[in-house]
Amino acid sequence: MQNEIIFILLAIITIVSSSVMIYAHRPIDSALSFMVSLVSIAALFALLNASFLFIVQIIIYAGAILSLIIFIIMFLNIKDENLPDETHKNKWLMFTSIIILPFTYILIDLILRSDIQTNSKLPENFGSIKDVGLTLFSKWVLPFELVSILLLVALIGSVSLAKREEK
Amino acid sequence: MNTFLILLPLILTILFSLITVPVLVWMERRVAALIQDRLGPNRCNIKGIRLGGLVQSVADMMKLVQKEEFLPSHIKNKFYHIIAPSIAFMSAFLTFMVIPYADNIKIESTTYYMQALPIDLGVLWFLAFAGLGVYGIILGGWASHSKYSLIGSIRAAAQVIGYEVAMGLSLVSILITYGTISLNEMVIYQTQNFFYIPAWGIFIQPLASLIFVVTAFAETNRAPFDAAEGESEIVAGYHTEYGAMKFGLYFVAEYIAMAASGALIVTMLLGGYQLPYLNTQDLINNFDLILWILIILTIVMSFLFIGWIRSHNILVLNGLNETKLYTSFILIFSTFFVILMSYYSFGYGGANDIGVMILQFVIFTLKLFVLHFVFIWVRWTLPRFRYDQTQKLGWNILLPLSLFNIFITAIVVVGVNYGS
Amino acid sequence: MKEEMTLNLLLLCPLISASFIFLLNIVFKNIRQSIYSFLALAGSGTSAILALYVSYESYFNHKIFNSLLFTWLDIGDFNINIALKADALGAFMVLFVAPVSFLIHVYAVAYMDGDKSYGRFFAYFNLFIFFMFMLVLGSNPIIMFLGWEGVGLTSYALISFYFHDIQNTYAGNKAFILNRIGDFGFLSALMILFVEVGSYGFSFTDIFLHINNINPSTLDLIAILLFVGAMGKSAQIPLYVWLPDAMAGPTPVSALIHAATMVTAGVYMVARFAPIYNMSLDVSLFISYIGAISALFAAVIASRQYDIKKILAYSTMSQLGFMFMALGIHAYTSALFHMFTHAFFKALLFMSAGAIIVAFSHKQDIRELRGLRYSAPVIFIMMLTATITISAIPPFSAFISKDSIMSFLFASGHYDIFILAFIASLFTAYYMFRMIFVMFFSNYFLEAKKSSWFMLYPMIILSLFSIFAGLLNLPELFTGNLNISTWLNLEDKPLEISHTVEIILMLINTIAILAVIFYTYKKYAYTDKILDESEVNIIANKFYIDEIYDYVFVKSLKHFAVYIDTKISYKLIDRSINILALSYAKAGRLFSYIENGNIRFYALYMLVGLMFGFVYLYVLLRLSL
Amino acid sequence: MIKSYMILSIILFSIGTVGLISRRNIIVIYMSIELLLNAVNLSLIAISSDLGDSSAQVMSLIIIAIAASEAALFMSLFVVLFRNRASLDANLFDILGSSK
Amino acid sequence: MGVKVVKRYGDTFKEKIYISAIFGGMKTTFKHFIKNLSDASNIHTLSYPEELPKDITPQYHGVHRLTHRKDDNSIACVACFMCATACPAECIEIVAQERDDDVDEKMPAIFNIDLLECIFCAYCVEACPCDAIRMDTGIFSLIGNKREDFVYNKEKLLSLKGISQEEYSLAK
Repeated sequence: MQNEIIFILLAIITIVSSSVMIYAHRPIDSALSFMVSLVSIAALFALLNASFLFIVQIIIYAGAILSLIIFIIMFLNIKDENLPDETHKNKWLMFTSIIILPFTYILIDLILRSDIQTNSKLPENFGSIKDVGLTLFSKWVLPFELVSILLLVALIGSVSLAKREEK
Repeated sequence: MNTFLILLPLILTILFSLITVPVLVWMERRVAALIQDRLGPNRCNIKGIRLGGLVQSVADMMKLVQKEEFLPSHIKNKFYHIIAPSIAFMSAFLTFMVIPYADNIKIESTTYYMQALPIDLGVLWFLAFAGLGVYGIILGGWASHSKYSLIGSIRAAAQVIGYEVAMGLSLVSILITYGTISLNEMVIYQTQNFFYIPAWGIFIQPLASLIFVVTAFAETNRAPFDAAEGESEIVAGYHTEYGAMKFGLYFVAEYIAMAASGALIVTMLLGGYQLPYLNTQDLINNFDLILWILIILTIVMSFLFIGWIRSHNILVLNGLNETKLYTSFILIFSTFFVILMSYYSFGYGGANDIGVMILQFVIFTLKLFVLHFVFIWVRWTLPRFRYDQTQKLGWNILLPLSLFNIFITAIVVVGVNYGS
Repeated sequence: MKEEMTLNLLLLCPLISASFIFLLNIVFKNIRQSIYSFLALAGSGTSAILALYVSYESYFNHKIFNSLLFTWLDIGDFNINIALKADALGAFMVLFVAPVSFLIHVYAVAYMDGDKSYGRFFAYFNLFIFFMFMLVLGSNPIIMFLGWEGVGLTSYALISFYFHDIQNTYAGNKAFILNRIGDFGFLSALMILFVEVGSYGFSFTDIFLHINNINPSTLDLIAILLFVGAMGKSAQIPLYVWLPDAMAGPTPVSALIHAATMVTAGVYMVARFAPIYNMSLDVSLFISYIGAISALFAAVIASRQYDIKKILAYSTMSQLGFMFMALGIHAYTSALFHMFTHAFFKALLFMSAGAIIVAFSHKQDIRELRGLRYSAPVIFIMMLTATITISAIPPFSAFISKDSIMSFLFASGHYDIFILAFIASLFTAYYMFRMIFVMFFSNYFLEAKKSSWFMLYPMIILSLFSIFAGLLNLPELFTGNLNISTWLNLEDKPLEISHTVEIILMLINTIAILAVIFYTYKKYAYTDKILDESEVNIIANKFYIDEIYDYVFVKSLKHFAVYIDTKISYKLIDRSINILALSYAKAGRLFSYIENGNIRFYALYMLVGLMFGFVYLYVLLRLSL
Repeated sequence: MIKSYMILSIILFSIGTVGLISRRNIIVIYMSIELLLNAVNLSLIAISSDLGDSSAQVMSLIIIAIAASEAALFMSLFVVLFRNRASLDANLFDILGSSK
Repeated sequence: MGVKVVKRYGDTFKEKIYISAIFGGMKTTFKHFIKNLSDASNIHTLSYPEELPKDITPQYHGVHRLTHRKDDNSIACVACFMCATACPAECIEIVAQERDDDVDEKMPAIFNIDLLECIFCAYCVEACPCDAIRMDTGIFSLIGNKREDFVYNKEKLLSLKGISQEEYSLAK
């Protein structure tokens, strides 16, 4: 019961902050509401016993990626005239929401109809760093290595992109 | 009792993060004064009781709380401006949640954890919330809408982001050595001996310890890495436009962050709540002996303290006689404790576990304050790094060094494991 | 030492030394030659010792060395291992490949002394040995093919070693391209083989176990394509033209690659695939004929050549022809044994030729190199030994091996091949002694530089080998016990010939060869008759084969290509593509209103499409429920 | 319980899609993409904790790592684009290559 | 012109890693700390309200005062506006008035100094031709509850005493 209440609270926070994120005009508002939704998603992870993913979500998403975004927003010193002129924003949002509605409806309907049984027996240490680490380094070594290469490539790529061209 | 034991770490966390701040401010001022051949604040008193100037900090806090709240009129993002210090404060506060103050105690087959959040994430939690703390600074500086604030906050953000990398990597080598990320298990690991040297992190991982301590200084924006508030160039950095309790929150947050870093350093590198050569079980088994040693030590220390204060109290104020008051206080206290402890040690109490817990907590606090002293000592010794030097040190020196250290550590650990 | 380690080391020693030499060569500019020499000799010497150990174990204890390096491909049930295997055949191959290459290394240390690309030479050399071992020791055709390509590559590098002369580069190109044609055959054969029996695994043992599943005509195709590969590598008609030109490389290269090791790869390959050839008899006979024609053809050409190295090159081709003859009639042991002895005496011949070239200031034409007997007596003895050996005069080693081939040829009943071989062997004696008599038996005297002992020691060792190596496989006739045959234990056709006939054959052979030598002596010794020979003769011009090739293949193809390019390609293909492109451009302009470059719009289109699909599927699903 | 997590994930995904398509601010577009990834992560972890198998957690860990590298690239792209056009309007960035 | 090559310091490895220098500095500060902690009597601090500074001389820029004439003890100022002109902070306000006691022609009717604006530069003292304004009162602490308390008028200024022997204006 306790879990359900927490879940509902977190779900409401997540949905509301995500909606604010896509609605807000200034990027800083978007970024901060996105941070709220990221943290509440992290809390949802914790609710699902995935404690390692919870902390990773906070460290990487909320701590690194979002702070990078905010850093960039500050760094670029975006003024109001630099923002795009979005006079038809509300129309667009309405239009896209109408298009996306059947998708949402159908998926929710399918999930409600499906007979997924809830499995309450979780193995010990589930979601702990050791468990996830063992899975990562036994079954998923290749993706792990590939991701490390990807990170390296992204690093080099971003450095070379952001470098000013020499005249 | 049980509820109290469960709530105790939480209470301790609050104590550590809030009550230590005035003490730290006092320490900072007095130590700075003594280092610079001054006396420091010693005048503020309540009926002649000055507690060595500690009352001054309380008075400062009172002043900050009572000050008029105002917002500079040019600030557009009022919400962010107000919320930024609280974010800094909250994240600094939350970092304290995983520090173990004492070993887990077992009473009637129930284990009580002396951590506010008994999760095995340990260090990662610290990293996560140390990272979130940047938001407060970034947001505050940005929302202040002032050049100095913006420069200060960008400096702080870049510095924290840069040093977090080196910190994480130096942590990795420490974690490889300990083989765990749970802080309590790290402390237990450090009770081992290593060629008659206690296996503290600072002895078995000297390079990583050095890097970690340096990055901890930088993460908390303490001197010599306080370019974010370099008053010679940018007035006061990110909190230039702040006043009253909003400034107070930043101020407190900085000290809490320092306290949290210190607690982490104590836990990871200085053996945590443990005494060298004595693990928890030894302490529990020989509690009587230790208790008597402690009582004797306490009494001796009290007399020394009284002697010192007699010769040292230069300025005499009106009101109560401080020396007499302290003396009588200490006498009453010692008598009470002698009675209480002899009651225990003669086998009436038998709550050795709790006694050891309290002892370990005291040890932890002592170590923490020694470390705080080091923080302050460093601040009043070293000049501030220039901003580019800060970045260069972080990226060009500490990062490669910590990578190198990981390499060495991995080789050694694999070698040792292979050998055994 | 464990057996895997032995084999791996045997393979990797040359590679390691090659890489070290490469590194040193790249990194340091001025480095002492002795370091390179030490590295090169250490690499090849270690592998030579290991090779001797391997063959010793294989010979006396019938031990088969195996080594699984790693699994290269692992797809479902099918996997290809990078594995090495030294069975009797492999051990036999390394028995002569490794020591001979070591000796040639020692020789090359002296030969290449003072060369400016000293390091590069030895790097290539060791790399070549590595690939050769890979070829010989591979446990499945794929590794063998890798080694095969590798020796081709390194031989290209070595032939055009003095690449500042464009002629040498052309020679290298020629070798490389002709080898590619052969390799294409080999590769196609492997592909077909893979399609047919690859599902059972692809090591040699697996292939030979399941060879009966292939239908005979496909097997014939495989056999012939494999032989195409062998033709290219072993310089048989019609893919032989590269071998004479390959003499452009330094002489140790010729000695190692074009006499002792690489060219024998074809023979080794046919012997390795013996089960296949045992089943397709027609192809075997074809091989035999090709071998016979090549042997005779090369011998005839060699009799009118003047360049020492060219003569030796043609003689190599001729000897390889002998081997293929034997292979064609399923006398594998004889072929391999001839290859064994051939490695020694041909290496010796090349080394003597090299020694002469060095001693007489890089002259190669025998008409200029006359009267060397007193100025270079050691070389003379060496060369004479080798020549007597190659001419199959008893009791030198080649006599035994060649005689075994002749006996088999006679016994197989293909008298036409036998006669061709007989004539070829007479020609062999003729051209070899022609060279000897012209160079050493004359009234002239040429001043010689002193040869380095580093050159002479390996030659002396090799001369001993070429005299006595025959003892290893003495036929029953001379109370021998055919040691090599029993060791290799290949699926030879049994020799059905009486001892009397065998003795008669030998006598006829020997007497005929002695007669030819006497005739040659009369003709060339102490005379200047060599100078009278005309150079416009069809034989002297190698039957114009190079020119014919050039005309038939290169020129005609070029004309055809030019025709297609100017006439057909322009009108038909370019025009039609232009029209197509134009219509695309028109259509593109239409679509560019939708495709406005904004990723949001693309996402929107995707979303709309996805939505229709979703709704459609959902309706279908609900209807079916 | 797992169904509600899935439904939440679907709703977040839809919100992300709406933001991705209907906004013109590239920073918001980028954050919408991140929201999509988060929605997927949420459902992955819900399933993982339902099945008691940590493979899905590893998957989302890898997704987070990919998101991090994506963030680095996006940030440098923002810097370059903003430097060239002085705007965050996604509609302006409709040509490949530089404007020169 | 000769070139003098100065040896650069800080190039050795020991100096470059800074650690020894850092610990050297920390040793110094720690020595001070211990010395002062164990014996505070050597610290030269003033317990200010009880102890007052003893080194105030006439040269000290304290609060201003206006001097009297030696002859008749009247105001020495002649309202020449020199001080007000020289004042960089423009804190002196003078209104002149004719003097009817035949001692001189003019005197100030109002002479106000706003000490909140004053920067204690003593330019007015330099500028004064008749030594009428001085800053030798030695008053270094100003206390007031209102802003008006810091505006010193003529009477207040005249009433202040200097700490030097020369009480009167030295001008002739």
